[in-house]
Amino acid sequence: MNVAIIGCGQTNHRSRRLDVSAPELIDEAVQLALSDARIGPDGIDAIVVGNMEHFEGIHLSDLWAVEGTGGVGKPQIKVATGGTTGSSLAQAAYYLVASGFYRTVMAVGWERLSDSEGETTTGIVTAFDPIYERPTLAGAVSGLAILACQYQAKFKTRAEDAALVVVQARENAARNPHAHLTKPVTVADVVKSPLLSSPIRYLDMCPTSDGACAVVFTSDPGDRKSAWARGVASRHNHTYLGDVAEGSADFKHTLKLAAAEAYRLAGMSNPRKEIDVVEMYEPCTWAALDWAEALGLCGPGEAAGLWASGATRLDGDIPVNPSGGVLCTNPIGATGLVRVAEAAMQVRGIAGARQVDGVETAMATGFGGSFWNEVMILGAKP
Amino acid sequence: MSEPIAVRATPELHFRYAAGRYGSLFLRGLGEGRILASRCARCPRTLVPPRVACTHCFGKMEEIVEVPPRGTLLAFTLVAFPFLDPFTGVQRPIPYCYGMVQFEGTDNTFQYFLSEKDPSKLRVGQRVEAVFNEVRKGELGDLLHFRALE
Amino acid sequence: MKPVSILGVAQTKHCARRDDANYMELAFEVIQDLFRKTGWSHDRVDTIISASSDFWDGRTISEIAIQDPAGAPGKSASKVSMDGAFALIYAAARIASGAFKTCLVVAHGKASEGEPRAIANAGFDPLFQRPIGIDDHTALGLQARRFLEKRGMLGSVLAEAAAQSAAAAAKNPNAHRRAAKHVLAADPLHEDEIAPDSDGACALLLGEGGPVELAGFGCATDAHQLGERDLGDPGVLPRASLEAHRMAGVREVDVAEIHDASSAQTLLWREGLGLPERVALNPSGGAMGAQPGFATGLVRVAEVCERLARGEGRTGLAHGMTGFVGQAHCVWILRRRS
Amino acid sequence: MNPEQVEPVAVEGRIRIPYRWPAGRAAGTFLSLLAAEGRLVGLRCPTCRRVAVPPTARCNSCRAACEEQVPVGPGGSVTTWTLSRRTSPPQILALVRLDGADTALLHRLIGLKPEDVRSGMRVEAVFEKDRRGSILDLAGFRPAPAEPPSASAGKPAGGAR
Repeated sequence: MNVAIIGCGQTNHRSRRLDVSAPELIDEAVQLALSDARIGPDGIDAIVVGNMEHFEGIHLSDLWAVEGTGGVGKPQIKVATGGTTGSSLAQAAYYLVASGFYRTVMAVGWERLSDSEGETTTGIVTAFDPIYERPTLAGAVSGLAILACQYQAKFKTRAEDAALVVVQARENAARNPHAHLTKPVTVADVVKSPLLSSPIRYLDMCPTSDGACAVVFTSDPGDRKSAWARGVASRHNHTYLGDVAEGSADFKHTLKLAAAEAYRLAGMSNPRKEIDVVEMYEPCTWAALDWAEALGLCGPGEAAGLWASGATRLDGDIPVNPSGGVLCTNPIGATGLVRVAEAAMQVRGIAGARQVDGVETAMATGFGGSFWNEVMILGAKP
Repeated sequence: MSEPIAVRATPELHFRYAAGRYGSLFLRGLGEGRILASRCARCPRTLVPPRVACTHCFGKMEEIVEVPPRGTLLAFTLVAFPFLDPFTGVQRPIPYCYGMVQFEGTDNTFQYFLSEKDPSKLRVGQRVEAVFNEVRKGELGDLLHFRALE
Repeated sequence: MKPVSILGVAQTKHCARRDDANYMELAFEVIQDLFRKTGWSHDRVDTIISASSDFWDGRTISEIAIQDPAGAPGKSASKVSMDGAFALIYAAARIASGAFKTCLVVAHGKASEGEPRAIANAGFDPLFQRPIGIDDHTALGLQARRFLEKRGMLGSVLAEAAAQSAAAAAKNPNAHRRAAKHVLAADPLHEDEIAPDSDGACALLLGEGGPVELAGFGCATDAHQLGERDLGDPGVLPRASLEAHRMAGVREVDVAEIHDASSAQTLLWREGLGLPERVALNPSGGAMGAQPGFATGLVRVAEVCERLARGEGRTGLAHGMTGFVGQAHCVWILRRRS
Repeated sequence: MNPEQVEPVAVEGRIRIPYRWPAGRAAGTFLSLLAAEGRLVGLRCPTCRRVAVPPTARCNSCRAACEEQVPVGPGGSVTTWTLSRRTSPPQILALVRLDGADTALLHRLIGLKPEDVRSGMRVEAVFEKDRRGSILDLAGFRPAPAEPPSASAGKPAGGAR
């Protein structure tokens, strides 16, 4: 069964939203999605929800969240897979509709990273093996620093090259009212910003945000503006971080596999030409370079040149993250779903000041866990 | 009212993480100053720490072997930012370096501390060796760090 | 729904403490047992759906621990952070969508590694309920009292139901053997009237052409605040049950396995499911016989499946639950293929 | 070396993270009035007229936004109760339906022995002197002599549907 996205809602993501409770934050995104989809709460047959419990310290967070999702009396299924939570929600909603189990499913992701008072890294450390990995790991920052170290060693990439990614991201974020960080930065700002975990500096890394996102998937869109799911794929990875790069000798193996599968499902032979815009889950600048290559946007070691050429800009020939991406906005449980929502808005032509001209096909990615990846390709036609 | 009402708490949850049989063997090995790996003869794969499931065929790793306490540094980082350690609830001492080390004769990498604190003195491909504590208790901390051999 | 069937099931023996197995080894044990029983192997599995809890496992992204034993690397996998009975909905959807032919479903729980009551307390909203010091057991106590008083029943019915479950569990080699006493735990519930905290895992393989098919399911969530519900009623369970029966086109089942976290729930959920006396309820002992965290509901599905496959009835019902005193219910109807 | 023969070990660990949970609009209204004025309010749904305590920003039944404040309590009735033995001495936990509310509030009963508790009994709120904007600004509920003001008191909430 073909599946379309007909409504997207997201909060204006900020560093802290002390004015609302978690259910109230969720409700903001849900109301916007319902209104965008032009349906009432009764039009939703099932809800998939997700966030990461240790970031807010709330076990079974789906159960309190019903006050915001509107899940009382409905089927509500919680999917929580770390950084991929949002993209996993989109995929779960897709399969629940594609199966014919439900006609219309709403995916709702949220995170209030300010609830752990800036100590998101503490929660992320606990994602890894309690005996072998937690003593050394410094959350996503150091995990990605290991990737950056390998990438830098392989291609002799300079910090200035990686910095271009966030410089462009901030330019785009300034056009996006939902974005968290919108202040322009320069290459000099980035390379002079405080060192977090070498070679990653403060401005190389995504922020921690409070925010929620809701997306409505249906098999029966009627005359609504729709973005159709054309390629849905996910590839997982090993238990221990020390095994992740084994064999493939890099950290982008699962993204390559997931993208190849999504391209195959979407019937694409030349994704670089056939995809009009990419919403990539880039938690840090270095990862964006590595993963643009995994997606086939350029050859190995060519990503810095791709950014420097302007090709990834809003008016370039392969725009990456017109929304500003994860580097500007990161409410973790929502982040992957925001990628899907932004890609859908591009296809539906309603992305406002960040709209890319003439989008027929958009790709959203999700990253999480032990370097696993998810991809969803959306098109204007089924 | 100056700031919206919020409820604060610092819950502390205690766990007894089972090391499992393979992990228990590894920790006991560290106590004896030895690095133990599991081996799948079919694939073949030799992996540290030892574990029940092979990363290639996902079948049972039948064999436990000792590997030399030396290897190659394949990636590293200097952690320089402050954060709360979930184990202690207080800030983890920084800065520190850790890296991914491929032990000789193994197919994967093992993540652990490096003695070097200056990342400019480290390079990918460098030879390193494991340094053990003199007093050992059969726990991960028996392994002090890796130090550069060159 | 498109035909999705169960190709095989496996579960560990459930017990109070499995120090000999970490999560990876526990999952490995149950998955290898599943393959041994079905003759399958990892290379014939298309996708994996797991169910586990970050709080129970003391691990954010708890499914990372089972990636390798589940054969997930290089494949599409996902995790439902609810009881395995709910995860089964997603697993079945992956097959019914046509995208995958076989799905490995695996759920695990180890109560012994954490502090179940403190973890349960963290599952209540942090503004109104959590500060009061409530946990899963005291919530069960509130429910049991309201149930008894609403029906004018004596506490002895709780003991009788618990004794029946214990007698059934005594015949189940996988049940958690425990020496629970008849002492008050969360009034009016006694220790032996509350389901145990167990370590264990369950796995099953979904695909096409197995002996037992998933005929229908229903699922519903209730309000979160305990005081928004009448705890003496089965809440949204009848809604979930009705939907499952409707989808399956089944009016009555031959056997039922339910997640009863207390002996009051054994009675209350039976009522909510509208099960007549002739239906064998929890022949395994139910959750009162073993309650391995998020695997509990999947064990119910496995138990029903095995009975139907053996010819003990043609249709069966399996029930899973997440949240406290039944905030979310999931009901499956299984049917033996003739 | 055989893993089957090794004595298994477990490693002690913990997860300790500080949290701050904002009360937001609905709960914030309740908690700020409780703290500042020692009074209890619910929010009434404009559509189904249901008064929820604790209040929610949106009605769980009909999803209408709830803003109308309705005074509730300080008297109420116990709909069910239990004893929590995690503390010493044990605490009596109860669901209390405050007068004027359609849902019940989870709290503690104080000033009485477990053997004296009855479902349906009348209780009244006891406020802490030093209040900080927490549900624990309510010390709990103690027995109240007064008769129920209406015949419906003592019945539990009807559920959200």
